[in-house]
Amino acid sequence: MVKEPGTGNLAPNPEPRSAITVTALGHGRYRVSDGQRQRLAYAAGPPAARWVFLDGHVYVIDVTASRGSPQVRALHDEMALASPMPATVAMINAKPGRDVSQGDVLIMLEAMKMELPIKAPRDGRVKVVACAVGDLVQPGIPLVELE
Amino acid sequence: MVKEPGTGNLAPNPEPRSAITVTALGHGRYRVSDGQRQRLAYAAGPPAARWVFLDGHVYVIDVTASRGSPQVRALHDEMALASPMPATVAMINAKPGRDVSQGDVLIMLEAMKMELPIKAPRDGRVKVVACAVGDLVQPGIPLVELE
Amino acid sequence: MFRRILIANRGEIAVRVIRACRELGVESVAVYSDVDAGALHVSLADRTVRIGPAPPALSYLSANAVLAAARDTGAEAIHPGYGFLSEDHTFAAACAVAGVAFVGPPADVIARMGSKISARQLASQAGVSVVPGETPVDQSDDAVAAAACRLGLPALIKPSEGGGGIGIKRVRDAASLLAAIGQARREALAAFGDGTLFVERLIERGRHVEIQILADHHGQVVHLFERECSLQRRHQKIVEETPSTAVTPRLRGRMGEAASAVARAAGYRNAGTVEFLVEGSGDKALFYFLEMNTRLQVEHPVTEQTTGVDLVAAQIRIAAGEPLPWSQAQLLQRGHAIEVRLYAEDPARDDLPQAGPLLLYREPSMPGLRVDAGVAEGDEVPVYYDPMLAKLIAWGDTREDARRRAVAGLRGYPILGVRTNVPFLIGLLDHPAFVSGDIDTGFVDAERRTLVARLGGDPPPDALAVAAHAGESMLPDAPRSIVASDPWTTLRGWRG
Amino acid sequence: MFRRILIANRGEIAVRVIRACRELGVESVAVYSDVDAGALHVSLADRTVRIGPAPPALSYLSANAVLAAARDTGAEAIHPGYGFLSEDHTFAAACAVAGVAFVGPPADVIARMGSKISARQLASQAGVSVVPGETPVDQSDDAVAAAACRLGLPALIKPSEGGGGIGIKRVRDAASLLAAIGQARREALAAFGDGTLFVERLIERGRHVEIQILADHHGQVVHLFERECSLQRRHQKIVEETPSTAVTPRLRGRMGEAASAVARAAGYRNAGTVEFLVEGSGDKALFYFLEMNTRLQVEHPVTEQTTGVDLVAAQIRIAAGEPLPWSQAQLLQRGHAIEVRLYAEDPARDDLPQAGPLLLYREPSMPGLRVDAGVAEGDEVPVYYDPMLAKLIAWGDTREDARRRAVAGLRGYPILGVRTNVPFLIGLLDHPAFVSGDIDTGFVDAERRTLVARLGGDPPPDALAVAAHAGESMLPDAPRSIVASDPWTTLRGWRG
Repeated sequence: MVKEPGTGNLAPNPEPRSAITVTALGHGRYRVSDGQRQRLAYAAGPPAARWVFLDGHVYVIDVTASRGSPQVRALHDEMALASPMPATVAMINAKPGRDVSQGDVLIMLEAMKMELPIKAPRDGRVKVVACAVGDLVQPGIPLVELE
Repeated sequence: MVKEPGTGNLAPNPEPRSAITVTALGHGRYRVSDGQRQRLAYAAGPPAARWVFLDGHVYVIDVTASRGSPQVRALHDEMALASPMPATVAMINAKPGRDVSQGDVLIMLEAMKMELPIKAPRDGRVKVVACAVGDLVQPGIPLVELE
Repeated sequence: MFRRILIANRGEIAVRVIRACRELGVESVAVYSDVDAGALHVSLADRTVRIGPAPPALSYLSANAVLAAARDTGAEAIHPGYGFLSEDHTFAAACAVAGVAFVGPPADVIARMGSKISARQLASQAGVSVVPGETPVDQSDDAVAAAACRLGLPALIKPSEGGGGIGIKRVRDAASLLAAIGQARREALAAFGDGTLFVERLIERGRHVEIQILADHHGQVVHLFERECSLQRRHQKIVEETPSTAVTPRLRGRMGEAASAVARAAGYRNAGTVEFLVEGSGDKALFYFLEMNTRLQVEHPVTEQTTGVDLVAAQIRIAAGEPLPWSQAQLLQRGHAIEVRLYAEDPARDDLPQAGPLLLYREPSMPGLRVDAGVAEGDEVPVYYDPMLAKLIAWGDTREDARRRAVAGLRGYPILGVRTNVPFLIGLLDHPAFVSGDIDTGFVDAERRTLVARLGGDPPPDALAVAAHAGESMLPDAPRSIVASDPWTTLRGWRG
Repeated sequence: MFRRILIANRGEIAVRVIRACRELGVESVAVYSDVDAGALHVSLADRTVRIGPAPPALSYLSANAVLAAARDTGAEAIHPGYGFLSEDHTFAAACAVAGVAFVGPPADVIARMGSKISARQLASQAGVSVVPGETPVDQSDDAVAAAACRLGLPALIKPSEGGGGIGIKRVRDAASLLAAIGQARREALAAFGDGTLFVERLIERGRHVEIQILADHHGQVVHLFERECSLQRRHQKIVEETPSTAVTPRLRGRMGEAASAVARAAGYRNAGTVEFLVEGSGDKALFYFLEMNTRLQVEHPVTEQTTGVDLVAAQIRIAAGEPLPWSQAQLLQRGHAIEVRLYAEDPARDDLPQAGPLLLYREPSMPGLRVDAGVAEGDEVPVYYDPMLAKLIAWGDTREDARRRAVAGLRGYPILGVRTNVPFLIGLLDHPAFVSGDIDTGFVDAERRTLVARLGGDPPPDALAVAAHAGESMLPDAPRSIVASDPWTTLRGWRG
């Protein structure tokens, strides 16, 4: 997703010296500079899900993809449709082929004595439902796939 | 210097369960337990000069040697007879073959605008003097060797 | 003073108590479940005892396992922290039988204050107002609904036993009453094994203000002023501060006296907190007794930072029979303190608790900042327990100084590997309403959508550049000398 | 308020000022020499400027390089920290010419207080006693010796210019007088380029107590009580605390007034410290003006922790023209604070400064503890600068609480790769004389042998076991999951 140096410049500052410079400081610390101001950043994790901390915000970025935003979104999608922890499937509202709107509860999980709704992260059509009521599901594995 | 498990027991507590147990906690942290009480320890550095922090004390231990204490002492010797930093040799009081007493100033260095005396760490006889007045010496390299 | 104390808890509060023990020259005994064998509190204690498998009921909630551990290690006292066994009066009683000091009030006081009904009665008898409410004798859904209508809507439906915000429902109209009652009852049953419900008048734009109490075994009771805990999401506190922007000196005096009166009426001992709901503002504001928490609060550090009193050390000294060393007149508030709770949770997904590895975890360190944490880099956040990782407490000469310091602290608090509420907390502390101090218990839920919306969005170019660079240079534990010679990598931009 | 401030320093004090800037919403500009390109203060600042090679004279002491950096980055003010250019009146004057605010007093005040002669004159005129002493007009060795004999032995011989304990010699008998004068002159020449010597009566068992001052540009001067700095090794402070165990409330009032009088007489602005030597104890103790430090002190945090005042923020606000927000009556001391200075040095070898890599460096974090550090794990401690790595500041309700907390902090502060004085400091804080508060400026040097003796000895079995185990299991950056499954290794002992 990051092109070779010199192939373009979409950085916010239009001056030629506004290229972003990153310096590894060791132990997951990085210095990011636009030639004027600098900030500290932190990164960890595998290329397909690299975690970055910058100025109080956290991003999970797939750097294996050749292009930027779609991969980031797809990753968000997947994360949204998986359980964050081991849980039991209490109810399934999703059916393959059915249209759903952003915010619709697709699956209701139960864990830690609480109901955990898995909601549609965007409008779309259900492609696959990958669990059944009563299943013990593991974290990170998508339970529903949207088209 | 550490024997195979089961070959002896010189730990302070005479009970059979007083063997020392060390658990690596990651990132240089270790838990040391005598079966009853435990403490946190930290270690870093190469085998020939492994630094250990335990309860506010610091030890530098050579674990490549097959026996304990002499190697530890020898290492202290060497460190005592080296400059702790880049410095200039201002004066040499040591001569090969001459007897010295603990605390004798063998070499006077100058660094950071201060005089740094290199003193005999123990009674002994000077074997080698490895510097000359005016030399710029580097840290960690012994300037005098005792027999 | 005790020779050895067992800490019947985990996480940041176990770490906090272990450190207090060390400073007092008391040996600490940590207990742990199987998943916590490598946890920070286990590393820091002088002795450790495994008490069971991961599920709390089999370990941290097992009175038998904890008491056996105390017996086996010769612990003379047990500090329960908060949560788990801390408000279980049967456990306090069992400690007394076993001859181990319980660092908290006597069992009968815990029992009396643990029931909302008897606690409210006691407060009323001590001359302190309570929020209109009742536990209907007839617990059928219809009867509970009728009771709510009698008190007048809006109302709160909540489990008669319990805490932590679990099962509390806010009802504004009669149409949603029955559904709320059903849901509250199911959650109460699941969480506390008791579906008895309590209905209460909902005070709109009320503020949750609590008073810290200390009482020794020699008849002295002091209060340590208030904590403002109005910033809650679904009835769980996330930001606490002191002093409260809603409390005038006169109101503070009245509330402190009311809290002391409740503690005296209860025969209270050790540290406790009297929770009030404040309606209105100024010297004449009304305040209602809500409940008394018979243990240390999560948010105790803001009181420590402004009064200079070490509440955990005070708890231990009181339990050892020492008298309080200060009179009420000697206790003073200085400056302002704000605590934020850092949770492993995803604010973008209704605060779903998160579990996973702390790939990177670095605490900020700066003057005026305190971090009480229960985790270290490399730890695995388990799914079995409360997902609070740490608390960040900022002190400042003024509220704005403390607020800015808290924001600066959060901006320098990287936690990677699990989602946390750090970005959400920054947005909250920077919200104009928080900056002005104009908050109430409904604020977070009302502003949630706005605050969460700001968290979304694509990574900025800087973040993408770091991610890409990390991919090229992330040697395992690269020594600094290699890193320092690493040529600066220039990324000149990319296409969307 | 300024938009951007340049910090003309490095290490912990640069980090401290950068953090204060961030909290005030001011942009920070760090300057650095070549060896400091990867230093902590450079990482934390908003902007950075290289100002030269490693030797201080070519970088941090180069007024031209610093002023050029300020001009290039548009910095509106320069904070000099302590050391380096902080007490160079020509630099303060150059800042004024360049139109950049100097965060400190006016150049002429620095010049006047920088000379021991004129500072003593000013103090005397303000009605404050000074220690009998003089700078002999005839600076021949014999004349200086004669002056010392006139004052009466024991005496102190010290450079007329300078500080940091460099070149100060204590002379007890006439026989050693000439040797001491020669050594002091050589060291004064080498360090300050000026061999002029000052002789002073040596007050035996005197205590070094200093008073913190703040003065704004609107005529208000306040003092922030005392700091006890008697624990010095060869005239360099290593432990500081407040309140002083030697200062009674009445003495404190007298000393505070004297310090304020000196500041007023000097036309002082910004933060400064008036140093006194205290002879005797109780309300009637005598105190003598020693000198005034026209900058922030290393030990300023103990004042911050007990008064609640952020001295660095106050400095910046004063420099920006803001009035002091407190009157003298509003300033109060609370509790007790102790600071220890952590040096890369070898206590077993006359405190020789050490340089090298910080193979492992972990700061303790616990309530009541503050760490002001200038380094991070993996950093290389360079040979060019003061070897102070960090300061640990413990606050407690009582002196004993603070002392225990400081010891607990040091026991949890592992620094590996270079020798430090951490073990020495623990021994010092645990020394019965320190515990009882019975200390004077000669204490450390008198007890050095005993304290150092305790540091020696062979490693205990536990340390050997850790060293051996580390050898077997130290995978590069081993992930926690592997470590957690690492079977416990049992070492059953060894032969000596």
